[in-house]
Amino acid sequence: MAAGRRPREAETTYREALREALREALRSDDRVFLMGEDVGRYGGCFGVSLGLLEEFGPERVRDTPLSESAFVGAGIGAALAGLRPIVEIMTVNFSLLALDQILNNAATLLHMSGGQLPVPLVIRMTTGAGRQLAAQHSHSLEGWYAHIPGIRVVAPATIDDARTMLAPALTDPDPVLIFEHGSLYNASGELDASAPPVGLDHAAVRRPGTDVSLIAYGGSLPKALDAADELATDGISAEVLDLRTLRPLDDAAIASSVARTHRAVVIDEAWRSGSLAAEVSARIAEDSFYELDAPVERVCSAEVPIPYARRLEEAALPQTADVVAAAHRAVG
Amino acid sequence: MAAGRRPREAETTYREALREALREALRSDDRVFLMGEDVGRYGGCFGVSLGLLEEFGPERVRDTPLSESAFVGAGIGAALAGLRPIVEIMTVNFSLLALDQILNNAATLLHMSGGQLPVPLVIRMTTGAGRQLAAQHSHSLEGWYAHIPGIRVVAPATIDDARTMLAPALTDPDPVLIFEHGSLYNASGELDASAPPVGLDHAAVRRPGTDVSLIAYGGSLPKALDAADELATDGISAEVLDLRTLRPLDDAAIASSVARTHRAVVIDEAWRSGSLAAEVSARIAEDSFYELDAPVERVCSAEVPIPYARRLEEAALPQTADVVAAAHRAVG
Amino acid sequence: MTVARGSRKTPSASKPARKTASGSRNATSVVGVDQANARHRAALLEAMLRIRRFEERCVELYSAAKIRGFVHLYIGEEAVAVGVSEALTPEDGVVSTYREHGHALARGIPAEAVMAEMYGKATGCSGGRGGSMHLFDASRRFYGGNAIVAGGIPLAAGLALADHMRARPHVTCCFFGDGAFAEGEFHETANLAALWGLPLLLVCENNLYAMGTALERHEAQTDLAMRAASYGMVAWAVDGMDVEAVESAARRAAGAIRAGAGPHFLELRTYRFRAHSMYDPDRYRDKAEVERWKARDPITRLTDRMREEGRLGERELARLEKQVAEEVDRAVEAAEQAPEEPVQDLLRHVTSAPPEGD
Amino acid sequence: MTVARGSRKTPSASKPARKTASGSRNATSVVGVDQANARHRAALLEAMLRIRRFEERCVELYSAAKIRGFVHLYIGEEAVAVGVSEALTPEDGVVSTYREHGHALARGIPAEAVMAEMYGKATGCSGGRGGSMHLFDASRRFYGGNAIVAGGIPLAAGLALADHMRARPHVTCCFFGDGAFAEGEFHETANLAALWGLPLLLVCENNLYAMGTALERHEAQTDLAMRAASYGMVAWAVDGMDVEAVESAARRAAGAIRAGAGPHFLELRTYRFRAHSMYDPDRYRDKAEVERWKARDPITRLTDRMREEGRLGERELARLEKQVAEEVDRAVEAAEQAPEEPVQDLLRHVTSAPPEGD
Ligand SMILES: Cc1ncc(C[n+]2csc(CCOP(=O)(O)OP(=O)(O)O)c2C)c(N)n1
Ligand SMILES: Cc1ncc(C[n+]2csc(CCOP(=O)(O)OP(=O)(O)O)c2C)c(N)n1
Ligand SMILES: [Mg+2]
Ligand SMILES: [Mg+2]
Repeated sequence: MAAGRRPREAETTYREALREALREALRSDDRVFLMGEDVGRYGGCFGVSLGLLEEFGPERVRDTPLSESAFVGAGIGAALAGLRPIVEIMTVNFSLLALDQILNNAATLLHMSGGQLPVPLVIRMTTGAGRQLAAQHSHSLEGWYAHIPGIRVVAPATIDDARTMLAPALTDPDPVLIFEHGSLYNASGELDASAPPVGLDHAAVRRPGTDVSLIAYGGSLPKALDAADELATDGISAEVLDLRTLRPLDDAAIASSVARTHRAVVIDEAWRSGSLAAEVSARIAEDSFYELDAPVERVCSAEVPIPYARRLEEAALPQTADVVAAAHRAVG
Repeated sequence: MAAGRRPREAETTYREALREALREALRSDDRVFLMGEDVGRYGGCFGVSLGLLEEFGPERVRDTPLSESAFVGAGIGAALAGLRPIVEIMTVNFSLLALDQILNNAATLLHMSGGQLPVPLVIRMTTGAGRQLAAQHSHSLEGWYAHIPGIRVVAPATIDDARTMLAPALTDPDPVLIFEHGSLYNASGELDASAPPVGLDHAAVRRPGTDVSLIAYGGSLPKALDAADELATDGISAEVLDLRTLRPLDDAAIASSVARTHRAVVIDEAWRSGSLAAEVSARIAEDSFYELDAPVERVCSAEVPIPYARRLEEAALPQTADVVAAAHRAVG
Repeated sequence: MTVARGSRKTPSASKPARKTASGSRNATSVVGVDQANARHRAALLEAMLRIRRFEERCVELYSAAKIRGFVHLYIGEEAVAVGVSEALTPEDGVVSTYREHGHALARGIPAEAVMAEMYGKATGCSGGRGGSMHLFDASRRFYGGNAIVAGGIPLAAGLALADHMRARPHVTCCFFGDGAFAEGEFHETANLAALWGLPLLLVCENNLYAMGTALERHEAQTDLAMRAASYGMVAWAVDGMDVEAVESAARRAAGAIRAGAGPHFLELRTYRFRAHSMYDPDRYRDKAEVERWKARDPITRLTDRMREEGRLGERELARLEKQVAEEVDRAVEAAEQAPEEPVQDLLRHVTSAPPEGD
Repeated sequence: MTVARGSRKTPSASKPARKTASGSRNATSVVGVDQANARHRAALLEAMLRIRRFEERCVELYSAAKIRGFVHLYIGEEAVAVGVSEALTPEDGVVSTYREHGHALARGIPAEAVMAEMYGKATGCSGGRGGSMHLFDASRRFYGGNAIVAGGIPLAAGLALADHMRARPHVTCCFFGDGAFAEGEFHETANLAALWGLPLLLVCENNLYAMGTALERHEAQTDLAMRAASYGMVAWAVDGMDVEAVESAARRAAGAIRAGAGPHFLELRTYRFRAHSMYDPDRYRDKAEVERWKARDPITRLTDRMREEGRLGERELARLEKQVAEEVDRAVEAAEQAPEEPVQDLLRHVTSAPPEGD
């Protein structure tokens, strides 16, 4: 596309952006196929893959039995054999049943084989709480996955990232896990078709600021942005950093944001203890010790199985007001 | 026992101490039973339960098929129904296959049922690396379990703790996970039968010091103690804190140690990113911000699937020399 | 261990049912078999109606945003919950799925407690923490309400193991779907239960779909009873649209289990009339197929049978409908009025110890 | 889909084996069936001897602390690896367990590369990172070496799926034990493979024990072939101590799979003569039982058969033994001399990108 000519922007949803990315991948590379529970006839439990079965047929948009371990393992095997599987696990909650395959095979085969067996596999799953789905359907376990050497973990939080992160994930010779927060599917906005994709290596400053860094990802990004709006009315200039890639973390981006603001609030929907936010907080305190003017604040979920009742659930999850309060504490 | 009369101390191994604790539990409460792969005829894959089948019979020392999810789930059900199961998962590596049961049932039923369904279950498993068992058999995932609200996670690191932590774990109305580091089974020492058990709530200062806190648990405790010896010859007085309980963490003990030393090194055999050490480091930097004279140091495993080759494995795991070096960095 | 091949036939009732859905026991010598039977059928009908009307109201309440989260309706499958529950005693245990309103109500949990739970109220049977997918009642040994497909099955084996080890003559009944059959946890538990001879009643509600995936697209061998029998346990396929057939099979199985015959497996051939959940646009099923199954509505089937035999008057039916409607009304009203769990109690029940600061 | 009941009989060979263990193909028209057969048997014998002598040396080396970690010997089970591998082409895939020296050697991975791996040397077939439990050779489509029981089974289905989707006429062969049969992953994969008709050869090495737990104490139904057949796949039980019976069954199965008949299951009835691992004091087995099985040693069995038929002279046997011994000697020598992977390469191969600082 000639420079200077800006394509017309279309209003689109996060869901549609994901679907478009899948469609493009299926169209452009016949080694790519999508596999998971109800990705075909049903159209995906959150409607992401609607219409893809009709376009690509049941071999390439492949419904599976309820057998998370088997079909994730099968994805690993198919990747070893030269295909480019995109495996959908309906939600992170069910991914525990496939965790052995992910940790002990997908993440490990390359190293364990002395470099002989790369696993070019993409696994997508929905994560997060906020829709009153109660304790077993509200996990935010991407921090666990980010603990595992050998895989890359990404969390598109914007329409653009939903549209553009799949392609590089498929090009990556190693396993990439994509976490889609359930609250984002209906988010809509303009897809900036001219913007160069940011790739999978870097965090992104979503809003620059000088007084405090709000560090978030996935479903927490909108809350961080809202908090920044609110803080602005209090005269506090908050920078919002979207981590985007949870493993490997973009240390340089984190450090340089903290170097600008000297204060950090990390927002993460996981339970506080042992969260990804703990890692981010620890890194900041370890690497930017002399930059910090206040203790790092973490805004995480309360340490409780997420309850069904609306008000209890709201109280359990990080809210914009909690971010604002934490930022105020940090700024002092 | 009358005060002042000190019982004869016996030299015993960590393995024997665990076995004695199991024997006592099985003898004193007929609701207690032990269940897992090869706990009976084989005597336990690490020999911990040797002889118990003969003493208590196959109903109470119950060999299971290779079905981690089923027998852990069955332990949860049996606990709900009034028994006091001790489920052994051979090693933490296989516990992933039962993680759904642990997270979504054991840890969650009490809350999800509004307090109706406590799960008085004990799960024991071996953890850790260091015996050239390679990538799939060398995990240190206790940090993941310490992320889960609703369960208690403990890691006996001494002969005394091996002997005394089971009883309170069985009294706890909620699930308790006991992690036994594979390198400790043959450790031997004198069992101090007169020492009051420390229970499951508190960390323990294993060696007092003033210059730096070495915070460790499980299989890393011996390394921390060795490091403290070495540091002493360099004129550095290191305090060694044994976390003992990984969830809930003993925040007061951590903070008071750091308040004494103003410097901390956290030792953890898990991969660094997202380790339990990250949580400890983050808490120290958040809660003891104004006490700290230097960034918290973490000594963790390299972020690599643990390799088989001896020298590579040694290089991947935290070693005493690494602890010493980190302490020197902290002390400055 | 006897291995019965899963045949398409329903095992015939070994003797007239003696315990009614309402829980009362009638001595046949006093009131006569016929009358007892009639009363029993009325109770079965009432129990099915209660579930049906309760859930129809749930649909309205969901639209009105009074109920949220995931809600899975049981409409069409009522004969299974009601028939099986008839075979259980209060001392037996029950483990269920996320599609468990029917199981909960048939187990005797009051509609009020269930409705309040769906409202997320403090008076709900899980204190508002569980919602539609997580109904519990320890006093009735109703262990939920599990939203991980097949996740409740190992748990049920453990409940059965405890009874087995304590030589208690109880059955643990575990409901799950055809989709759950493909999960490793089913397999592991089936083997364990058969190996150890556990008093476990595995009740597979084969409604031909796992969400949008038809049975023949998720199971290589669609004769599930046959597959279960291969573990060395007794297994029958039963018409799950006929409450009396279900009851009779469940009684036979429960009786055998109590007598020490080890786990039994029932495949209940049934159908859900509604979509998988409130979010499901139900695109994957043929409308004609749905209609064919609706023609086998278990409630109509029972009322027709009762009418044919002159055992159900329109007046009695109207009375039952009214009674059930009032019950549901009361449940809704109570749920509306009920207090919410205070937010400051958020951390209660995470562990048995009171939360810090209490 | 044909469902063959697992009978105790070995399916008879459909035609004389034509590909020898050494990989050369003899045209029957040129050398005659008898001679080809004799040569083939010698090759089978050699392949089994190689495994046996290799592992015997491993025992010594373990005592000498040259080899560390967990080591699981295959001694006694050689007929399985050798017989099955005969039925495979170089384009086929193989997935194995932690007890895989036999599979690796039978697949043609040089003893040197395997021994170096057990030494943890850079020249090992996994660059020293895997050890005994994790042998790999991508060039031979040997996908390991999996130490999570049943963990390799889903992977094998995926390899087969890729061939299926690409219409490549290959078989993926997956070895696993009787203990793995109880794991959920076996069940999930068996269903998936049968449902999708994948070109998968499931080879269950039923050595009657999962570590210290005897088959009848971990499986409710000990007829594993029958259980596998219940998924709707062809399944046979085969004498796993008879290399020719194994080969013939594997050939038949592989042929059918290549012809599109979907997954096949072989239950190989075999026995390990040694303890589960180097740490196992082997307290759970009756010595007499071990002796009974040793009397069926697959190597003795084949040599006896060859001798009876006058097809094996003592000279030839000595020659084979010498050749194998030298091969093992060379492997040990090479492993001793081989360089270690440099410690500064620790972080290589964690991802495909070079580690930071490179
Ligand atoms: C382990 C797991 N995987 C996926 C899901 C999402 N899910 C919920 S219900 C369902 C279908 C289950 O079908 P079936 O077992 O037949 O029960 P039914 O809904 O038909 O009653 C699926 C896929 C889940 N809850 N748990
Ligand atoms: C999931 C899992 N559980 C437990 C173990 C420990 N373990 C290693 S081998 C083994 C026995 C396996 O028996 P089987 O499948 O029959 O194979 P065999 O060793 O007899 O060849 C066990 C329990 C493991 N490696 N993985
Ligand atoms: Mg169903
Ligand atoms: Mg075995």
